[in-house]
Amino acid sequence: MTENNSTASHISYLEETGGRSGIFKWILSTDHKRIGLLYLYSIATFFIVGAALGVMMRLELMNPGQQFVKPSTYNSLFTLHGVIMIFLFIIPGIPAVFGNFMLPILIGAKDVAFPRVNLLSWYLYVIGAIFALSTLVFGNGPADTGWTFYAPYSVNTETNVSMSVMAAFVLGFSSILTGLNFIVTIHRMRAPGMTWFKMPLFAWSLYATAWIQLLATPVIGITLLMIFAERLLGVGLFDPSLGGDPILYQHMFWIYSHPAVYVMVLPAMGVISEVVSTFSQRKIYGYKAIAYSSLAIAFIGYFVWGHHMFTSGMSGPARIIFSILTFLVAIPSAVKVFNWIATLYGGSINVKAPLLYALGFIFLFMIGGLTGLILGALATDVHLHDTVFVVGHFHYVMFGGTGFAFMAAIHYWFPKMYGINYNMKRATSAFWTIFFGFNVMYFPMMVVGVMGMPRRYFDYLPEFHIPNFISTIGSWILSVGLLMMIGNLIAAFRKRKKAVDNPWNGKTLEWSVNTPPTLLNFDEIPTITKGPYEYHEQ
Amino acid sequence: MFSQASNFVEGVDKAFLIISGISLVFLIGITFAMILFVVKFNKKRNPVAKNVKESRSLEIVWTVIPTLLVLVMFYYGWAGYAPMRDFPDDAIQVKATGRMWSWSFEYENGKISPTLIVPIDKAVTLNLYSPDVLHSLYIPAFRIKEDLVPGINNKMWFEAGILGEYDILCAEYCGERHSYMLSKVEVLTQEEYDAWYYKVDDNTNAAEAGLKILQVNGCVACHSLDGTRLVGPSFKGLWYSTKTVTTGVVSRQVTADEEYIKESIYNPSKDMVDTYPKVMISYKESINEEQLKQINAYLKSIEK
Amino acid sequence: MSKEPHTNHIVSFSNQLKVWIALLLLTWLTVTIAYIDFGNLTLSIALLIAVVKSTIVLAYFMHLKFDSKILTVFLILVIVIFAVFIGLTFFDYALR
Amino acid sequence: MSSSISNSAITAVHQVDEHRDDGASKLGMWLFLFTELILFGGLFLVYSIYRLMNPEAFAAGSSHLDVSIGAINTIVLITSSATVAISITAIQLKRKKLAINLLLVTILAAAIFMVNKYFEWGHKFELGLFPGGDAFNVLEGGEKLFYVLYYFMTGLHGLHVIIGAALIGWVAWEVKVGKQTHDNFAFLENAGLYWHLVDLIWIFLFPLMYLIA
Repeated sequence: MTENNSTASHISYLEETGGRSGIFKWILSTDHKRIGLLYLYSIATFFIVGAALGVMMRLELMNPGQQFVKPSTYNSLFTLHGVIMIFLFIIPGIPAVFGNFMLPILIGAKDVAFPRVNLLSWYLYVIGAIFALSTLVFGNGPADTGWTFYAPYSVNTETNVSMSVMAAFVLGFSSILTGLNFIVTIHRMRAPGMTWFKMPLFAWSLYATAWIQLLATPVIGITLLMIFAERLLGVGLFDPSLGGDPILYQHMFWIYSHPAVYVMVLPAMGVISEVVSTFSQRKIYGYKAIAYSSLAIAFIGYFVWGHHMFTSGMSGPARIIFSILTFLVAIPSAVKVFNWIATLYGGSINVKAPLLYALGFIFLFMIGGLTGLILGALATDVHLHDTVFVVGHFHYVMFGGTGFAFMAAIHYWFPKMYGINYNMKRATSAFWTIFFGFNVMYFPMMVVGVMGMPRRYFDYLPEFHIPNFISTIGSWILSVGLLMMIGNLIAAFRKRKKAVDNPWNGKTLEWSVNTPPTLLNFDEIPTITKGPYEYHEQ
Repeated sequence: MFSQASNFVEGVDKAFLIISGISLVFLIGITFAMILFVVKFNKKRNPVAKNVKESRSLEIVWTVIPTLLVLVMFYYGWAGYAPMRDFPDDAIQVKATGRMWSWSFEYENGKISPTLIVPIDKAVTLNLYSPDVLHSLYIPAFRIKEDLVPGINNKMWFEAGILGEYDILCAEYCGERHSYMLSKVEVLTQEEYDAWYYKVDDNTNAAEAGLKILQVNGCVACHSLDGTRLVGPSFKGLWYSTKTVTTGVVSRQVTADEEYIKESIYNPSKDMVDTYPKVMISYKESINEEQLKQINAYLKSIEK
Repeated sequence: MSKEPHTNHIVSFSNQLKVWIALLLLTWLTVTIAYIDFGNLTLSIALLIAVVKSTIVLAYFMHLKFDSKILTVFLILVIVIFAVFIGLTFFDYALR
Repeated sequence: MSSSISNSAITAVHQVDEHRDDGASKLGMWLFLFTELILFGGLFLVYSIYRLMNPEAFAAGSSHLDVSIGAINTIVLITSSATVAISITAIQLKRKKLAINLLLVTILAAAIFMVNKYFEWGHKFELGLFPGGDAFNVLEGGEKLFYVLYYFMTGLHGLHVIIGAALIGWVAWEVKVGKQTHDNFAFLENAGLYWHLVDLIWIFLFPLMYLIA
């Protein structure tokens, strides 16, 4: 791979062992790119595990009545599915993999500000993951509370909730350190001339995300610590029989977990901005509007947590305030969508897999966002809260949104990261299978939710059968699509078709460095004079 | 155009239609534009990208219009919701208890029923009570839902408009048999309702009365009557059977006699049969000594 | 690199001692006042003194007064967000 | 900043830049302190809500705490904060010996604080005022919450005191062996920031726990 560049002396980060061999050149490396790949492999593994659990749940729900697992097993299944997908896949997902890999290159730096802290955060991630999975073996089985760990059930149940909340606690710490690292990196390590408004939008979105990670995560940390103490020492902070208030737990939980939704989706929006611009060969439309809307979403995201609690017994005025704030947070997201569409206008659009995933993102995220409006309105939320509709909405935003952005990102940056190309035709057909399967799987959930089927149901009334059945079929199609995609990417390593430095004719800095990048990314730190998307200068 | 099953259906469904209508227009419009641009400005047709000038006014327009639209949506959401919180004074008061994993409804005259029985066109307020964990009383046909939070006195109300039976479901995850925590609302005419409400229960047959107590207290949600194993041991064949229980850490043999059954109801986690989960709460508040006797009579009647 | 939040400002010994004495005086004040009954204001006064004390610690001991302003801006952001947490939660509890 | 990746076999282009950026480490430290503030902030949120719901019970609970121990501990912590701050002045003025002594005084203060805490908690435990204890079990809900929060908040704070003291000890050693000098004292400064945070939190804990009776 060294000789694919004009200067043969460039040694890519993949060949740079740092004097270590075997696995040590990975798990002891503080190179942000290797750490990004460490995250990629671990996150992909947990995604597959989580998806398998999801498929099992769909199998159980295919027909009414008990299919193949016990109710208690099913309850552990959806809890584990939630914990894995939320804490091990979607929250770290894009920032830890692509943020780590690309952020320093995008702003013209050699590495993040604290490389060793960066490696530490990966270790914390692994420890958290081990905690989460150890519940399969230790204690009375995995938690059966749902990923929300609502008190007082989470305090009373006999399953191993303590270990699961400790897992989430450690993972929160990992997330905080990543965010901290990114903020300092962006403040201190930008190349000369790389002013704030010359930064690519992905960097902007990571910056906004990092602030949420930093300032929201400690709240869940302390909340879960309280649950832990309550279970271990019987101190009763949320247990009503000891004077506590379960609704306060919900406040605390959502003070973190709503902003966390933006931790999941903001970096995804950053990826989409990059991909849409590159594949339209156009300067992104409304650069500043998108940059500011990232910050706006991050900030208003702290104000809306109460919309998860409209039926919890919260005071009437609080419900109204939270509803109206929820509608306001929709606006910056809408502005982003309009800007992406406007970027396509007049472009020279190269329809390749990354763009397909990005357009898929826009479509599915819109459905997710618009169904979010239905849930944000008080009257309709009373009906739909805690039904399968919410599950459908959530998966449209998180899987259709962030999941698709993740796949867009991997297809976009794969040649740069590994210096090899994947098969574009297969990537395209995998996309269509995933897109089709996704809608077959999740749209019926909206329907059955409107019909009134509550979520977290092991069994259901006969009238809910048909949508559930279709949804299960969809889960198979989706699984096939995902396997096609993963298989195609793995096959690229066998074929080893060399990639050029700038396959998509992108203008951001990562396309100007070697493929794959060298250890220090740049021979010499560049001096930046142009904006990130200057396609129209000639 | 809207169902009249309850007085809230119209407000909720109207909000739903308006919000999803506006949303659909946007979804279709944007998707159409997206596809159109991808086709029209395809690399093959348009090899060189145009440098489109950004328009400040366009940015303002597409910020302001969604803002106005979401405020409209908020308004309809609020309008459909406000009456739900506007409790009438003359409503029938019912205490709705949700526990792992059954419902019961207690009326002002002390009558208790496992289903919710209400007269048509009459306001009913449900005072929600949970002795254990969170539940949520959900009647999809009426478009209403409110959580039962232990320690907090939530309530909800409605006025049913069509005779018939509707599902009650638990919408807040509450453990193993969450999805089986079901009941019904029965909407009756005023006459039928009165007849039911004022009917004095015949308690001459102790065993029958015992069965009724087991039903209204939701015992049968976990303890089957036919020998099937649910969450707890079945009632069938329980009477004077021998059980191995663990008290603290000590294991011992007991006979399921009157004393043991009383202890199991009042202080369930003390002597546990090992193979069952420790989930039952004490029923000391809701089952008195007299009722215990009736329960015993019933258990005796299904001895074998 | 961009602007330096790190300064080599030296706070003199005598100033440090003054700050220390001020903090001790405020501690004495807060304890003394606690025994006077101001009704509902008692807690507010105690918190007000705590805010003054912490501002002094932040400004002098933690050098915020001499460091780059960006740190102060961030700190204010953190306080605002924390105030949002408290404020919106009180919207629920105070109005139930 | 690429830390210590060794790459002897490689061309000069890959030579690691041993650039030191004290500003970055200070910013990083502050960001970390923000997370600590929010962490305790969550507890203060719980405290304020439960106090709003049970004002009398909280006052009653508070009246059983010993104000003099709280006040002494406040003075101890403020003094230790001052000694850390002064030690930075000392090292800037190249008075190494003084800096080390001041840091040792800080650690001593931390020890005094923890000993006080030990007696305070120990006394409560003797009275059975701990979750599950006899005197605790007969309390009404609100007062139970007060004690639980008291243990939880002061306990977590105590943990921070221990960590902070360990950190100060490490710094003192670095000063002694000459790793922290008058023009390179970022670690001392950051450890000091952490210690001031411990003080800062106590400044709020003290009135909220001891003085609201």
